[in-house]
Amino acid sequence: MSTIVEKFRQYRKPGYYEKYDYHWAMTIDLDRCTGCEACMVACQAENNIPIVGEEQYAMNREIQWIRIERYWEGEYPNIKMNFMPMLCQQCDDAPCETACPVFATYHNQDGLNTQIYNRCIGTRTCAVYCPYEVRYFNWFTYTWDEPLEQQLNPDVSVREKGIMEKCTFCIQRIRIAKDLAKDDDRRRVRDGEVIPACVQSCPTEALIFGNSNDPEAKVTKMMNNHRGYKVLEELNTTPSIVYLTKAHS
Amino acid sequence: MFDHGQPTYAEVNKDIISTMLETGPKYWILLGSTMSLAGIFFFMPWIYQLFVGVGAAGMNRNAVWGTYLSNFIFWIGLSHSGTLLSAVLHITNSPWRKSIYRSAEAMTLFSLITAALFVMVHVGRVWFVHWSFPIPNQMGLWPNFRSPLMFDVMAITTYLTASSIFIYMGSVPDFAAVRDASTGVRRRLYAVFSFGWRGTAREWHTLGWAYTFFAVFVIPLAVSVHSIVSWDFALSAVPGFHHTIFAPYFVTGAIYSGTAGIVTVMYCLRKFLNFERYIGQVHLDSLGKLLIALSLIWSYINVLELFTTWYGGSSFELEALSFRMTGFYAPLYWEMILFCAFVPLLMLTRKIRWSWNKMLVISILINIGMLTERFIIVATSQPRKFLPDAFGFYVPSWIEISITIGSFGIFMTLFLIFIKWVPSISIYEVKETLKPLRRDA
Amino acid sequence: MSKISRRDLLQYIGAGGIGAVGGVLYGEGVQRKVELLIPQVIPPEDYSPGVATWYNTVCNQCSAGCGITVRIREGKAKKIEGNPVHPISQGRTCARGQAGLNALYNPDRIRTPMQNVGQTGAGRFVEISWDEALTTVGSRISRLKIEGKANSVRLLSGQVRGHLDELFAQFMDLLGSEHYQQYDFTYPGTIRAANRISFGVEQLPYYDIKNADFLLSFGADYLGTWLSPVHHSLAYGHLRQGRAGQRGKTVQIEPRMSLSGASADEWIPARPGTEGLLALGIANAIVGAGRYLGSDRDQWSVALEAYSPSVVSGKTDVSEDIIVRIAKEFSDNKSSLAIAGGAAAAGTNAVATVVAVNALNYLVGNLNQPGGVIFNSNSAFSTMPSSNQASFQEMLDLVDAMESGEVEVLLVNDTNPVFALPDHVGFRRAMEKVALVVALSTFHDETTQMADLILPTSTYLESWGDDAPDPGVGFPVASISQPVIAKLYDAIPVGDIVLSMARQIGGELPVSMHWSSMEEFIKDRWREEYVSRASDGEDQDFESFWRAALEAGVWGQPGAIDSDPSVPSSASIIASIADPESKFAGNESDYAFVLHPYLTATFLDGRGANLPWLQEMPDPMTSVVYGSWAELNPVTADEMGIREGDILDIESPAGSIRVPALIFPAIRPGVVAIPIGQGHAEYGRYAKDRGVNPINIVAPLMDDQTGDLAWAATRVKVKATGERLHIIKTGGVSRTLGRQILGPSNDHS
Amino acid sequence: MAILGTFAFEEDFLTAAKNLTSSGFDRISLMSPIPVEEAQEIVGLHKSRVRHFSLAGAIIGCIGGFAMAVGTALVFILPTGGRAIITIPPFLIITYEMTILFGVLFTLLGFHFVSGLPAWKDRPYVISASVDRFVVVVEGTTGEQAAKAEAIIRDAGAEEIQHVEDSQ
Repeated sequence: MSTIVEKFRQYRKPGYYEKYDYHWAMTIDLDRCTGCEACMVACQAENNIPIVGEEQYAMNREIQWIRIERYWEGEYPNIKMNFMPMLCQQCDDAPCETACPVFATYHNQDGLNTQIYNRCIGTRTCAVYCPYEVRYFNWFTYTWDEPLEQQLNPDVSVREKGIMEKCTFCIQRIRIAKDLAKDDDRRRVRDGEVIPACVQSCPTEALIFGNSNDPEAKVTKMMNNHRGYKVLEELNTTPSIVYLTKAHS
Repeated sequence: MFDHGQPTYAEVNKDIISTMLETGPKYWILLGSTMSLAGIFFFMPWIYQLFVGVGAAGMNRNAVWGTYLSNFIFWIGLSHSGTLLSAVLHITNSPWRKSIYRSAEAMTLFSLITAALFVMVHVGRVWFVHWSFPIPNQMGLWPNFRSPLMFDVMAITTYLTASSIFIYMGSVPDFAAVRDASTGVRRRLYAVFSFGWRGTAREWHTLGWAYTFFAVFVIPLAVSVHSIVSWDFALSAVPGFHHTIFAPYFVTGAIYSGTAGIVTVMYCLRKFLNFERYIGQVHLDSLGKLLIALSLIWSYINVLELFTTWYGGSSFELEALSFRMTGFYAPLYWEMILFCAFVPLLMLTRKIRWSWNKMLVISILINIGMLTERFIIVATSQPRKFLPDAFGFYVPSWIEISITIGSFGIFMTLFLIFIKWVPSISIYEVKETLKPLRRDA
Repeated sequence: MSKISRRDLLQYIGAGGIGAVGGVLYGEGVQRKVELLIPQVIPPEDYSPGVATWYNTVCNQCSAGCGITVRIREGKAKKIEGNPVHPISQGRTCARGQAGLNALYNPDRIRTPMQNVGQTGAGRFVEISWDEALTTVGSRISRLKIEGKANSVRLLSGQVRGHLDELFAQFMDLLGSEHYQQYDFTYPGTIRAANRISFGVEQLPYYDIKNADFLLSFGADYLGTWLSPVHHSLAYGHLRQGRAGQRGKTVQIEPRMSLSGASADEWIPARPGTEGLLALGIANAIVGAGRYLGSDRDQWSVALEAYSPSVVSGKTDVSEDIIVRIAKEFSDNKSSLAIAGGAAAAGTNAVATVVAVNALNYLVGNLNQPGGVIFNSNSAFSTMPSSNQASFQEMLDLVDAMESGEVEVLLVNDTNPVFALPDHVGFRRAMEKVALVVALSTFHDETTQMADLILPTSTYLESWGDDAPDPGVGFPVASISQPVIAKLYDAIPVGDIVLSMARQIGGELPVSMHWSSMEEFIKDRWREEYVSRASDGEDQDFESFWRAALEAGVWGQPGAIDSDPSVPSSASIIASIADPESKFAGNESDYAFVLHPYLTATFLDGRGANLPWLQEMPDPMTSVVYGSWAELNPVTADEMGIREGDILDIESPAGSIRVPALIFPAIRPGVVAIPIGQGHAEYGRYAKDRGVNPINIVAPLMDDQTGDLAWAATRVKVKATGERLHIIKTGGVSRTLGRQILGPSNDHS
Repeated sequence: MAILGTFAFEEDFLTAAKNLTSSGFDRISLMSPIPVEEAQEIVGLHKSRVRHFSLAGAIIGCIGGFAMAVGTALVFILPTGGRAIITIPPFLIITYEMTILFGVLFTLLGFHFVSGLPAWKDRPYVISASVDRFVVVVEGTTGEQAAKAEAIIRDAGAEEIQHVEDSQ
C-alpha cells in the first residue's frame, strides 16, 4: 500500500530541482533594506526596461521588474514604515507556469522560472495567476528617444508589444558565468561569481544571491536564518526568495 | 400549440420558405446597419489596436484581463441556449421546442463565432495565436495541455464543430424543401446543401439516429465548455476567482443567459418574420418557467458564494468581497443582483409571463445583468489580489466599450444572413406537431 | 514588395485570424534601420565586438565622489556599477549613480556651441563654431585684463573638487580676478562652519556609522541625500546586521519622516527648528545624571543648566521621559554617534544646532574613536585651494554686483543658480545686466537659457579629472575620472575649455597653463604628487604607477591615520555652545504651517530631474512619480477638508505656489513638506514644466553665523483651491490589512 | 422501369407499403415530408448502424486525445509548476473533449455512409414529397411485376401514379 502512496507522492511532487545542478535563490534582509530603489534603476539599466511615460504610468502600466512595496504601520506619532522589495519569486510550484498555453514560461534546470519572449502570444494568464503581481506586460512597443537606445544591453533582447516580461534573475549574467566556468576546465559556478544587477548595486547589501543547492553558499546559510520566511507561503508556491523579517534591538 | 388555428403542411412550407425568398427593402436596411455597426464599432478599433498594441484598451498591470474576456464569457454563455433547447429537449422530446430550436441553435453558433473573435481581440500578439493549436509550427513546440487556456481552445473548437454539424444536419431536410420550392441557381445550390435528400425512410431513420447521437454528445460538451471557461478563473489563486462553485455557477449562468437570449430572438422573429402562428403562447410560457427556475438556481449559487466567503473569513476573500459590494463598482454589482435575481421573479405572475413585450424587456434586462456579472468578476477581483501595495484599479476604455457594442453587430449580421439562407423554423419538425391528415377529417 | 526574408514570410503566414491583414500592413510599415556592427571606421585598439570592457571613473551625480566602473560594449556605455576597490562605494551605487548613463545619452544635450540672438533669455540660439565662440570670450576677457578691469570677470561653478578646482583657481588668479566662487544648494556649509568652531578642523570629519552601536540623527537623511549616501548605506547595513549577535539602534529626529527616518528604530517628530535645543536637553540629561565623568564636569553643567529636560520638552514638543531615555541610551552604549544635517542644519540657528550635536559627541567621548567622529587628515592632494563655497549672502552680493554693472563677464559652469536660488533674489534679472554671460553646461537648464554664449561641456563619463572625496574615509584617498567612451557631439570637457580659453586670452596665462589637454594636466599634477611622496620608498617609476592608478580608478593610503588623535579641548566646545533659538519668516497667526522643503533621493536638488529613469522612479517614501506634491498630516487634512489630489495654494511671505496635496501619515501636524527637484522651466523634455519648485517661496532668512540660506525657516499658509489633480503613484493600499506579508508574526498590521 | 405512387394521406401510404413488402418487392423506397416510424419498420430498419460509427469515433477520440496530450508533453521535457510531465487530470479533460469531437465527426461520417447521401445522380423523386405528399417508389420491376405493383398502389388509394426511370 505504501508504494502506491509513495508513487503518488512522487508523481504529485516530482521534485525536479534536487536533480538539477543549480537552484538559484535570493535572500532579502528587510532589516537592511532602506527602500532607496537603487535596485530598481540598476535593473532598468541592465535589462533594457523601457520608460512608459507619464500618461501610461498614470494608467498604472509601469514596468518595474523589481518594485519596492511600502507598508505603514501604526498611526502618527508612533508610525513606522516597512519597505519590501518585490520581484519574481522564481517559485518552484509556480501557478503561472501551468497556466501558459504555449510554454512561454516554464521551469528550467537552473531552478528559474524562465520567460521566453518570442514564444509569448500575450494571453496574460500568467499575470492573473501570479499572486505576487510581478509580471509586467508590454502594452505598446515602447521606444527610446534617440540616442538613449545606445545604452541598450546587447545581452538582453528588447521586447515588442504583446509580450509578458518579468525578473529573470539576470539570466544573461548566469549564462555568461556558466560559460566562463565551463571554459575554465568545466568547473561549477562558484558562490558570488554571478550576481544580478540589483544585488550588485544594493548599497546596504540587503540582497544576497547564490545557488541554494550548494550548502556552503552564503545564500543557503542566510536562508536558514531564524528570521527567514517566505511571502504568501500559505499559497504554497514555494518561492526561491527568502525574506528576513525586520529585527528589534 | 398554434394560436391561430392549424396550418396545413403546404402552408407551413410556404410560410417559412417565403421568409427566405422574398427579401424586402427593410431587410437590406437592417443588414446594412448591423454590418456597419460591426465594421465601425468592432473591426476598425480592433485594427487600430493591432497597430498600436493592446494598451489602447483600458487594462493595466494588475487588471490584465478586461472587458474582452468578460465579453468572451458572455458570448460563450449565450451559446448555451441552442444546446439546452435543441439537445436536452430533443432527448426529452417535448413538443414546444420544435418550432424554435433551429434559431436557438443558430444563436449558439453565431455567439460562439463572436466569442472566438473576442479571443483574437484579447490576445496580445494575434499573429502568433495559432501556436495555441496542436499543429506543427516553426519552433517545433507543442502547446501546454496542462493550461486551462488549452482546455478552452480544445473545448471551444470542439463545441464550434459540434454545434455547426448539429445545426446543419438538423436542417438538411429543410434544405431539400427549399430546393424543391426554388428554381435556377438557388435550386442547384440547395441541391448541394441537402446532399440530394429525398426523405426516404432510410434517410429519415439514419438522420433520426445521428441527430440523437449529436444531441447526446452536445449536452455534456456544452456543460464542459462553460465549466472549462470558468476554470480560466477558478484554477488561479486570485481571491475573487478561486471558488469551487465557479463551474456550476458559470454553467447555470450560461444556460440562464442563453434562455433569456432565446426569448429576445423569438420576439424579433415573431415581429419581423411574422411567425405569430408558429411561435405562440406555449413557447413563451415554458421559456418563462425555465427562466424562473434558472434564476432561482443562479441566485442560490450567488448567495452560496457570498456565504462561503464570509464564513471562511480569510482577509483576501473578505477584501475582494467588500470591494465588490461596497467599492467603486458597487452600483454595478447591485444592478446585476437586481436584474438577474429579482426582476425574473416578476415572471411568476401569469399576466407578465404571457405578454411578449414584458418578457422581451425582462430577457434583455437579464442579459444586461449577466454581462455586468462577468464584468464584475473580472474588474473587481483582479485589481485587489494579495499584496495591498500592488492594489490597482481598472476602468474600461472607449475602445473596449465600442468593441463590446460592435460584437452585437456581428451577431446580428450573422443572424440576418442565417435567416435568408437557412429556414429559421424547422419545417419538418413543425409538420410533425400538426395532427396527421385523416381521410375522414 | 521589397525582398522578404524567410522569417518575415513565416510571420505573415503565421498571422492567424483577421489580424493577418493588420499584421501585413504593419510589418511593411516599419522600415528596419541598417546598423553597423562597428560604428567607427578604425576601431580603437581594445575594441572587439561581443567582448565587454570595464573602465573605472568617478560618479558626479552628487558630491559624494563614489568610484564607479562602466561596462562598454562596441564603444557604447551599457551599465554603471560601483568600483569594488573604491573605499567610498565598495562596489555599490545609488539610484542616481545608476542613472548616469541617462545623462550621457540624454536626447536634450547641447551638441554645438550656441550664440544667443535677440533678447537675453528669449532662448533663441544659433549654432556657431568653437573658435568663433572662443575668440569672442577670449578677446573680451583679454581686453578687460588689459584695461585692468580683470576683477569684473567672475567664475561661478558648481561644487568642483580635485585639480579642476585648482585649474579654475589658477585661471582666475592669472587673470587677476579674485571672484572664483562655487555655489551648490546641497553644500554642507553650516556643518563645516560648526566643526570649525567646535573642533577647529577644516575638513569634514568621517562619521563612522559602520562601527557605531547607537546613531542619533538630528534631521540628517544619511541614507538618502546627506553627504555620502552610498557609503552611509553600506555602513547602515553593517550597523544593523553586519556584526553577529549585535544590532545597532538608530533614532531619527525630524518633523517629516525621511528615508533614514523610515529605517530608524525610533522617529521623533520634534518641533521644526528646535533640534539644537533637544540636543542640549539630552546633553544636560547626560551631565545631570552623572554619566559624563570628564574633569570639567562642572563647567559643562554650568553651560547646560538652562537646558533642563523639562524646559526643553516644552519647547521641542518631545516628552521629558523620551529625552531622559535617549540620553541614557546615548551615553550607555559603547560607541554612539550623533549627526546633524538636513532641515536641522538649515534653520537660522543651523550652526548652533550642529555645535550642540558636536557637544553631544564630545560628551560620550567618541571623537577620533571607531564608531564616532574621526577627523580626516589633510587631503590627498597637497596643492588644494581653500574652499571658496559661496554662502547665500555672497550670492546676494554677486546679484548686487551684477545689478550695479560691476560684472562684465560671468562664466557659469555646471550650476543652476536661477533654479537653486529663490526667484525673489532676482538672479535672472541681474544676469541681463551682465554684458557677456558664458554658460559652460551640458544641458539647457534655466541658467543656460539666460546665457549669451553656450559652450557645451562633456559629461563626467567623457572627461578627465580627479577627486579627493570630502568627507573622506579617515585616510587620504584620491580617485581618477577618465573618459569611458569616445567624446559625443561637438562638446569639449570643461577643463579643456578653460585651457583653450587661457591660450585664447594670451599674456602669461598660456605660459603657466602650458598643458595642451586636461589629461596632460592631471597626469602632470599626479606626477608631482608621486614625486613628492616618492621619498618614502616607492621605487616604481611613475608610468607604471599611473597605469595602475588608472586601472584601479583610485589611490589611497589606508594605514595613514596620523598617530596622535588630537581631541580638541573641551573648553573650545563649551565656549562655542550658543542658545539655538530659531526665528521663522512669517508670524504664526497668519502663516500656520512650517514649510519643510526636503532634498529627494531621486532628484537631490533638481539636477537629476532631466533623467528619464529618475523621473519614472517612484519617490522612496510616497511612491509618487512625474510631479510634485505637498504632504499633510491626515488629521490636519481632515480638519481642513483636504483630500489627496486637491490643489493647494501655499503662500509664504516670499511668494506662493500651487501644488496637489498628499496625505502623508508620518509628518507633524503643523508642517507641510514639499520635495525639492521638480518645477523646472527649461532643462529638457523630461523635466520641463513638471511639478513646482518650493525653493521659490523660501524667505531670504540666513543662518546668523555663516550667511547660508535658511531654507527650513519659512512659515506658510495653506488654502485649498478647489481644483483637483490626479497624483500618479504606484502605491495601492499601503497597509498590510492583517496579512502576514512582512513576517510570520502578525505585528505589522 | 420504376413505379411511383403519390398519396395524400399517411395511412393509405402505409397500407401500400405493407402490401408491397408482403408481396415480395424489395427495392421499395418510401418518401415522406416527415419521419414516419411505421414506414421505417416496414422497410425493416430498427437499430441504425450509425451507432457503431459513434462508438468507434468516441473510442478513437479518447485514445487519440490522451495520446496527443501525452505525446506532445514528451517531445520537449518542460516541467511547469513543479508538477509532473504527464499530469493526469488536465489530460483527462483533453481526452474528454477529443472523445466528443471524434464522436461527433464519426457520427457525421456514419450518417453519410449509412444513408448513402450525398447522392447526386437523379433518382425517382416528386417535388411534393417535401411538402405534403407521401410517395412510394418500386424500382427494378418489369412487365407484369410492374403491373402487379401498380395495382397494389392503386387500391391503397394513390392519388397519382407515374412511371419513371430507375435510379442508376
